[in-house]
Amino acid sequence: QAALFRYLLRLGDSVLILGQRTSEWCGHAPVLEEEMALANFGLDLIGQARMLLTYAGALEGKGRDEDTLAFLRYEHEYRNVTMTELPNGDFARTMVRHFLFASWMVLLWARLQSSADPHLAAIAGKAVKEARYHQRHAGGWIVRLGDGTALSHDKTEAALDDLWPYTAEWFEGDEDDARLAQAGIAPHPSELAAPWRETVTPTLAEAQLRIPPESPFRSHGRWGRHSEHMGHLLPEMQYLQRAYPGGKW
Amino acid sequence: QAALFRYLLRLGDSVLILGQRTSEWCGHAPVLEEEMALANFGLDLIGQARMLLTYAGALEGKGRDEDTLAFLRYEHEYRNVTMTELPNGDFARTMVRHFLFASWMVLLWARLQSSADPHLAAIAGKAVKEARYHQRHAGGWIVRLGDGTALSHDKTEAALDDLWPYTAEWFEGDEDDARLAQAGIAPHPSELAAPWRETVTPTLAEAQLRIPPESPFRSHGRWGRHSEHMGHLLPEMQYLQRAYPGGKW
Amino acid sequence: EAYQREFDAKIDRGDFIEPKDWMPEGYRKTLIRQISQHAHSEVVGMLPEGNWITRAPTLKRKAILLAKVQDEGGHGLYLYAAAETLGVSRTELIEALLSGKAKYSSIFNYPTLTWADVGVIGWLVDGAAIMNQIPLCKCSYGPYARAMVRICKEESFHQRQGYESLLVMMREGTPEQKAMVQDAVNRWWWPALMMFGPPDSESVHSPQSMRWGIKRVSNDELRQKFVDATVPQAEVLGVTLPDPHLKWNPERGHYDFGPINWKAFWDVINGHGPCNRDRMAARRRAWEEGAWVREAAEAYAEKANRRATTHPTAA
Amino acid sequence: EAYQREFDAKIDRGDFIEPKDWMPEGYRKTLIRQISQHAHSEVVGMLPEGNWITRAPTLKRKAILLAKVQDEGGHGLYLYAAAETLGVSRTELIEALLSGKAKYSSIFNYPTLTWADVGVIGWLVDGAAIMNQIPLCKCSYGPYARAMVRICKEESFHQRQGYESLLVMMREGTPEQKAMVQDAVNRWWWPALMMFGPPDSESVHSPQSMRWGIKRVSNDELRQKFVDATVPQAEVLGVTLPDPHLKWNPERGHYDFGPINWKAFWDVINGHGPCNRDRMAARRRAWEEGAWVREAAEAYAEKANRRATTHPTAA
Repeated sequence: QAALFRYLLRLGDSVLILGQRTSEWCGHAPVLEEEMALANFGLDLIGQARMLLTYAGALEGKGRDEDTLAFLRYEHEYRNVTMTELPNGDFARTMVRHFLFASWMVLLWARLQSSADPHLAAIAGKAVKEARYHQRHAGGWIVRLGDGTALSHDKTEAALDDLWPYTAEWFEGDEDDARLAQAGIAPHPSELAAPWRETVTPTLAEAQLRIPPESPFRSHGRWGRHSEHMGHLLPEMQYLQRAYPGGKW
Repeated sequence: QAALFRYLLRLGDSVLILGQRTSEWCGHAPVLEEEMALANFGLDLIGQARMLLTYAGALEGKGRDEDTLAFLRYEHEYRNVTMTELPNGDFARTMVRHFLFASWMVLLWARLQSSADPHLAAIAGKAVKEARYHQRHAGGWIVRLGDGTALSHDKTEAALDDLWPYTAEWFEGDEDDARLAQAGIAPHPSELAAPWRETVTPTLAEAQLRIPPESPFRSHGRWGRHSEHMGHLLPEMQYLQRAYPGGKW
Repeated sequence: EAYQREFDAKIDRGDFIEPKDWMPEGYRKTLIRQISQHAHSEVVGMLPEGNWITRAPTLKRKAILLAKVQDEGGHGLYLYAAAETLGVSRTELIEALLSGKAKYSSIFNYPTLTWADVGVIGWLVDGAAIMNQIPLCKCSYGPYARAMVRICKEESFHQRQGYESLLVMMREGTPEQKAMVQDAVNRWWWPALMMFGPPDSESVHSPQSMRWGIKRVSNDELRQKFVDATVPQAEVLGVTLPDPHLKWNPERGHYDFGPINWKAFWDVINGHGPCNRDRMAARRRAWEEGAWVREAAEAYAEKANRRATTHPTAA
Repeated sequence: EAYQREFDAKIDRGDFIEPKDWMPEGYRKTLIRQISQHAHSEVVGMLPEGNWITRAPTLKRKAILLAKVQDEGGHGLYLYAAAETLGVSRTELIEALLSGKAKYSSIFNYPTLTWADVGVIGWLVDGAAIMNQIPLCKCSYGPYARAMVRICKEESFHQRQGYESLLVMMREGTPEQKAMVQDAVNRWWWPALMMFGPPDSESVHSPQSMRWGIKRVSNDELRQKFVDATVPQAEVLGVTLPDPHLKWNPERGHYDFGPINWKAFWDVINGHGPCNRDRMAARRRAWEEGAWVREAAEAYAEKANRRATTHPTAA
């Protein structure tokens, strides 16, 4: 199904790009324990990307494997949600992003565990545990930072203000989503909007953070229309594959 | 002459890479007049790069033009002096770099105006005027910042400490330099060491800046052994050429 | 009073109002708003284009783009200077921009996603800007009109270079390059049409601006002129403009075109476009991170001043 | 006194000294220096490798590298914990590193210029580190020895993965890839040999460290073992080690190798290597920019503590 292929790209590219951003923290974290936590997040996300993109390539049946898909597409062919490609910013911004994203993925993976597509369900079974850990770890930091010092609070509130508008994209559906929902392969994205809101609200409240108001802003990464940030991320990620075509690694 | 080809790359790559770094300032300068000054520097440097690389490609006689050379070599084939590839840092660092580099280039271009190679001499005739302007403009800023506020002084002193060790590379010579000096094509780099020191010292003194002590540190960009910074600059610069092979622009 | 009559007479005669002339407060304020908004646009406009300098695909294109943003900086300087003749400082104007009070052309709230966007901006955005600006060369306020003459000349050059780069890609480029150009056109066409502002029926400032000789031609008229000029250019390029309703109307003698999504227009004006927050954040960061530089320059100037007054023979 | 005799006896018997045991001040200080230096090396060592994660050429390699730096972080944690058993805090140790008082393995002052450097670091640098560390598994200080056992196991895995990535490039790769590997070997070989420290004749700390059971094998012995083990590996890979004097000596039963440039070694130790300043600047920046995070965590912990004591039934 072309719709499932695009859906796998949406998930696979999202975790790929977020994994890529996360790995930029290496060597720059505030404490050694967080160096390891962030490397661990990156490893989990890249692992999920590998499973999803490998499956997507197999489904497409044109001989593209995980690396052909990860490294050799043009920007408009990536379907990651825009939030994943934004620069890391500071530690608060990084943790806010991981918390919001992982909270969504926990719900999504949990639903996908009962996908009519057994392969996707199997991937979900693995990924949901990892997403839960990310949500817990990042959520712990949100609270510490939101309810820490005035400075950490301000940084975390600013991060939430900046990132929140990018979440609306996650819960919109198109024809693909209607078809996949009908086939029992994936839940319609809109079904997760309220549960996600319920999931994140207590932690944000505990962190003394104000939930930003709704906004007409919409990002469109999952349809291949990205932000200006994607165009700087991809050259670095793709460079060796493009500079050494046919290379074996 | 292979030595002249390598020499043209040393000059051409240096101005290319410095032009590339300078153009990163676009949209981020402290005042509008400096936006324009930095864009102007970038334009001059890229213009010099075009002349030098075009000549180098013609001399090599293998069909490589300015763009093949600028965009399709591997890192170890670039011969820019290492200082040019370092990140811009803050405005002080940027201006210190431009001052130190332009002061060297003024002396070098002035000597190259009487090169036995008429093409190189012609390029030098154009470039020396531009380098003088860069030296003057950047020198003005060094003084303003070095003798401005305590904060600006500290930033400028720190920049000078960081960048100074990278200048030693400029005045070392190898077999190529010996041959080119003998042929009257280019001065031996070591001949410019003392004049350069004399040129920069008054401005640095007026700026209340302490000249850093000599150090055993040596950079080796002109021999193709760069810093870790080059590996991040090139993917961005080369991306479109590598991602759209055969493209016409 | 007498001043007002003289002012009105100048406008009616088509004479310029100069900085030293008396002018109604509303006229002065409107011009400050419009000129500074124009200046802010030049400055903010350096961001979407500056985004591609480091990735320009050839040295020639890199140089062209550097020259373009340098020109835009110069335009900003002329315009801030023109605004300053009306009794406001550049710092005040910049602070109004950074606080969100002052606006800039909404077209710069869209992202440049591919290299083709750079050429399309030259073709369509500079094209629309020129169409907006040519009438301003006859604007009643002298400094603004003269700035517009210089700016239009340079911007025509930029528009041709942008168009030329698209022509190269469409005529000699690979299929991927052609697709890139078409995709950029698809994304920039409607925002370019919105550059002429809301329909005349809804345009708040227009009537008074017309009376004052600041605005000479209506939004809809300029928009129509732009469409009429651009459709043939698109045909030469071989790109399709993303409007199924676009069609030559022999009775009107103009191209008919489809409805503009005004809700999207107002969303972007009101801060919810793709890049509004990023643009403002970038400008604020540049200004704040540059504070120590400006302070140093001031401190140095004071020191130099004091030295000059205490040691008048020193350099 | 009696404590000293008991201590010496333990050393001679090959028993472990544990945190609760008495130990000479010199022994304690030497171990703090050595263990913390080892910890700092793991942390600083994440920089040259971390430099290539975003540019790893395949997802598998990206994952392997992420896992490697994660392990290195873990090694740092074990080692800081081992050092803390000797009565020093991690913060003190980090501040010693950032002030320049404490050292880290000088091998990390070299830049990773190509992807092949990553594999060569695994092969040669981890290889040399393992050779240095295996004897430390029998170090007299228990916590250090036990940390070494865990670290050696993981580092052996890393070394194999690094070597394997080079094997793929040399056996299946393009000519450009093979050249990349050879170039990386040319740059890392001599620095790897320097990882064993100065020649025995010039090694300041060694005699006392041997007496204390901290050091078990001499620098030159370990260096020779490393060369002997590595030359055949290079032959399998098909790379040339950049030493024209490298040659099997049947009389000695070892490989002869050329003179090491000890001036270059000391220059790097003394801060003048290619990356010394950059490495320290990166670590300082990370620490300083993370201060507000650590302060927030402390502030939150205090608040949570107060809440727990005032409302013992609250969560």
